Amino acid sequence: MKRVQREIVVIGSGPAGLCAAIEAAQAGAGVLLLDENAKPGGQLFKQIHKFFGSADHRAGVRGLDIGVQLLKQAEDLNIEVWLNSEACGIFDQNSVWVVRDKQHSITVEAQRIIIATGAVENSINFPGWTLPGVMGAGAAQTMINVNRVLPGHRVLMVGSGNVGVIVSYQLLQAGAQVVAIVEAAPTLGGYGVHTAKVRRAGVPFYASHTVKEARGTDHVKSAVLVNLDSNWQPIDGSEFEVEVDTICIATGLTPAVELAFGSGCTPVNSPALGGLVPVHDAGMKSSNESIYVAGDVCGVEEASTAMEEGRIAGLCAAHSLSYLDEAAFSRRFEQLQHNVNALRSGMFGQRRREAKESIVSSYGVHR
Amino acid sequence: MGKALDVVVVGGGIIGLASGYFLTRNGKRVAVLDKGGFADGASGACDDMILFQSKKPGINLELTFESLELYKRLIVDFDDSMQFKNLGGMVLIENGEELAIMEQFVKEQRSYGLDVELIDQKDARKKQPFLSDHIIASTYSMMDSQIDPFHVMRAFEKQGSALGMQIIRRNGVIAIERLGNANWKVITADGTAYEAPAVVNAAGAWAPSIATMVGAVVPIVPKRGQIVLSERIPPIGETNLWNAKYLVTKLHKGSAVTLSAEEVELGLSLAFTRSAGGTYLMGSTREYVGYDKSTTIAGIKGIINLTLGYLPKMKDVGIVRAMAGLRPETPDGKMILGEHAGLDGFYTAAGHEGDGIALAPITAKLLSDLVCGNRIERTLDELSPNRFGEATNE
Amino acid sequence: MSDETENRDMLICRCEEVTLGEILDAIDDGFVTVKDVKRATRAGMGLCQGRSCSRTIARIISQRTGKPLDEVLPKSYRYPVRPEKMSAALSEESEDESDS
Amino acid sequence: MNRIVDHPILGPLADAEVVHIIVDGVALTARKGEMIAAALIANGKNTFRRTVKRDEPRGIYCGIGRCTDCVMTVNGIPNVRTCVTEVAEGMVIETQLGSGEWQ
Repeated sequence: MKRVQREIVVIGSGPAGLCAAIEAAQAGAGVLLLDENAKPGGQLFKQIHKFFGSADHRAGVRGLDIGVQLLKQAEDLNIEVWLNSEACGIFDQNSVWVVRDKQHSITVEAQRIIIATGAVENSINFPGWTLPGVMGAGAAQTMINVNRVLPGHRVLMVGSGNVGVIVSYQLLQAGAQVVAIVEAAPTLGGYGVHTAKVRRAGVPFYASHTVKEARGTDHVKSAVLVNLDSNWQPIDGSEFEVEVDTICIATGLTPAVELAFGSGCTPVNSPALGGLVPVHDAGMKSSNESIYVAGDVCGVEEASTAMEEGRIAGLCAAHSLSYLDEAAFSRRFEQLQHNVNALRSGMFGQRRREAKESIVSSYGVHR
Repeated sequence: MGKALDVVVVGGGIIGLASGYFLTRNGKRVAVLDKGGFADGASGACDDMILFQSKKPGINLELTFESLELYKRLIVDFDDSMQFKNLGGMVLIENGEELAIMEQFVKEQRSYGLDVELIDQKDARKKQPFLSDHIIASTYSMMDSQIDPFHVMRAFEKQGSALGMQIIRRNGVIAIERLGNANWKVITADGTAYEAPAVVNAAGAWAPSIATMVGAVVPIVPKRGQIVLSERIPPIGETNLWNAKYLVTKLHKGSAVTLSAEEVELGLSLAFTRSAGGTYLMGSTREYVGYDKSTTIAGIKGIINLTLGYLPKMKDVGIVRAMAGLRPETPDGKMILGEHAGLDGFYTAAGHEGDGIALAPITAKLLSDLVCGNRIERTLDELSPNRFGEATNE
Repeated sequence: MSDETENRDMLICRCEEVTLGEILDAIDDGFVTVKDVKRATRAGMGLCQGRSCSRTIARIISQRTGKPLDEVLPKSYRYPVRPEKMSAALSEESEDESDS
Repeated sequence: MNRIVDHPILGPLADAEVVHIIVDGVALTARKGEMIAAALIANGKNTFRRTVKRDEPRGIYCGIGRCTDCVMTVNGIPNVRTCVTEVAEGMVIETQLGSGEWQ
């Protein structure tokens, strides 16, 4: 197979991958950015809502606009980008098997690899969950915001976390009707600002509810919802049916860890961050000297934290190839650490910050 | 430590579970210990074959006949087909030299009772429409069969447990001591000890390290085999396929048939077999890399290159996975089965190289007869662990 | 997740169509990790190689046996991470297509 | 039609070159550059395949090329992930039955 050499290969051009590539290129390193999709940007181009947080986290700017800005930065730095390129495996710690356009294979020998492969949606199971019309909330979001196609007209949203309420609002914007949002927990999950928008649009929320069954022969026709008691067991007789043609499942994300673990990066279980993640140090280096990780792959958080982790990984990967003198590196490293810590504030943020701190502090043990 | 035991079987792959089942059926109280999960060793990283055609006439071929008969009886006893199938096998011949050597080999096999014949290109293509044009002829035998290793192991486990067999997983053996009362004491990682008059070393590629715990020598070397799995597709032709090239270079050291550099370096030969799940297992390599079970780009590419050479139409079929297993190889290509001299009650049943699935039932039956002191018609000297003389760990 | 015992016929592994009942039986037979359950039932051996069902299976095992999740995971992580056509795995990229 | 012709944030749908595809023998139109799954859903087709064991209908599920539930037979080749494969002029797309037909 054809072999080429690169200094730093970034796998995944979502918020983490894009920022890692930009940061590494700014430090002077040669960067190759890979993405299996036809367009870069990953989830950014699905996030048409406004981000919020501190100003330098581009609060008030929509995800897709951030994506456009980052792509421009990447072009200005003439970072080499291979789209429609799937990284199928990492062999002998640094050889990346890439299949381009699903037709050609090429091995890229990288001195450093930054894995930024994001996360995948969780499933919940109920009779009929495999019917056409039942899909991940992310799938529906991709359909409406990227492909400009409505997956259905009467939608049941399962899960009231940020993804559930944001995608519900975007479904409304796209012209669909959101019949209800069910949440198994007694309290709703998402940030108040998103929940309020959806409530104002007249969408009913059903806390302590879940889907008992989806009905339909070739496609979803209706969903039977059921009330859950205090220890999450269905209450007989509380079932009621809603006419829907689409059921979106928004019950959390799991880090997409196959590339990292397939190449031997040590796993650690971190429930607050979505399950098994590759162990890493504060500089986002995995248990493997030449492999860095950033973004949802090493802990499900938000696009903004993914961007900061991407920058840290890009900076440290470049520095490990002796780019940037010590002073410039540590000044930038401190600043990025500050940024990412600032993002992990508030009730949800605190739990994630503690989870990250325990991973980083256990880094020595796991090596 | 649980109730008293008669036999401790070290190793929970297909050989260990089969041995445990046969011993339990013969009334022995048995515990099977495995350091890993279910089928973590070679038994979970191999194809399904009960293969006759690759075997030189001799004890391996004879034992395969007997093993096939045992499987058929077990299928009735267990009322479980274990996905047994009899699709037959073809060894593909590419040139005149191979044909000459295979003609001789087929004659020998037939004299040994194997129902195998040579068929021409037209018949070969009828049985396998995906064949490349350059295949000039093939062998064909309806004897070659297959059974799903996972079903077999699950059946031995279920049936054995029903008769009282214990299975302890994820708890490796760290030491084996000889007690005053001539029992063996097997100590595991979590500190539990299992005591019994007999210990069976069925640890496959790891059998040497178990043997050294009692000062015995088992000259088994791990030989890595990489396998590439296709997506599930409808059946491609009737039979499973192998290439004659590799076999010929084994049979005739000086033959004019030559292997490519890649084939030599990776020990590449074609094995194209359909799994119980409807996927095709494509292999395989033969690499001496110690206990490293990772796959390599060279291995995966080599296997795909080789397969497309024989079956060009497979180019549009997707691969979903590559895996590797460690074949336990012995110096003379025969398993090690028997009691070690000077170590009463310490047996080894390992070293099946690529034939562990095929030979599991007959190995287990003979091992069980040995431990129980039952009469065995055939002589097992050829398989004895003591056949290697004062083998030293060179 | 509705009550487990009642939905034995519900699918858990979408690719290989393995039901909750088959998975629960395997767990009760002593197959108590995601890899064990995969080998005993084929759940996770399909086209997506367990991406859709491994997490659910881990949760079912954990609920059924009381084992913590990290004892039940990880699944096995083998390459390629996407199904690739055999022709794609082989065909070299020609000189001109890729740059330096 | 399920196309979002106008959108409060994304604005009007830009016109795109039309691509003709044949789906189970029926000629349909799609937009150049869009994914097969999007084109089919836009044309009101949600069942992409029927499963091997239970012959049950399946359509899009993860939408990002990972769960492989949306596979169909495209130009005679089964198991093509339609949510991450772009349409092309004259593409022949068939609902896949079981593990598909291999000529």
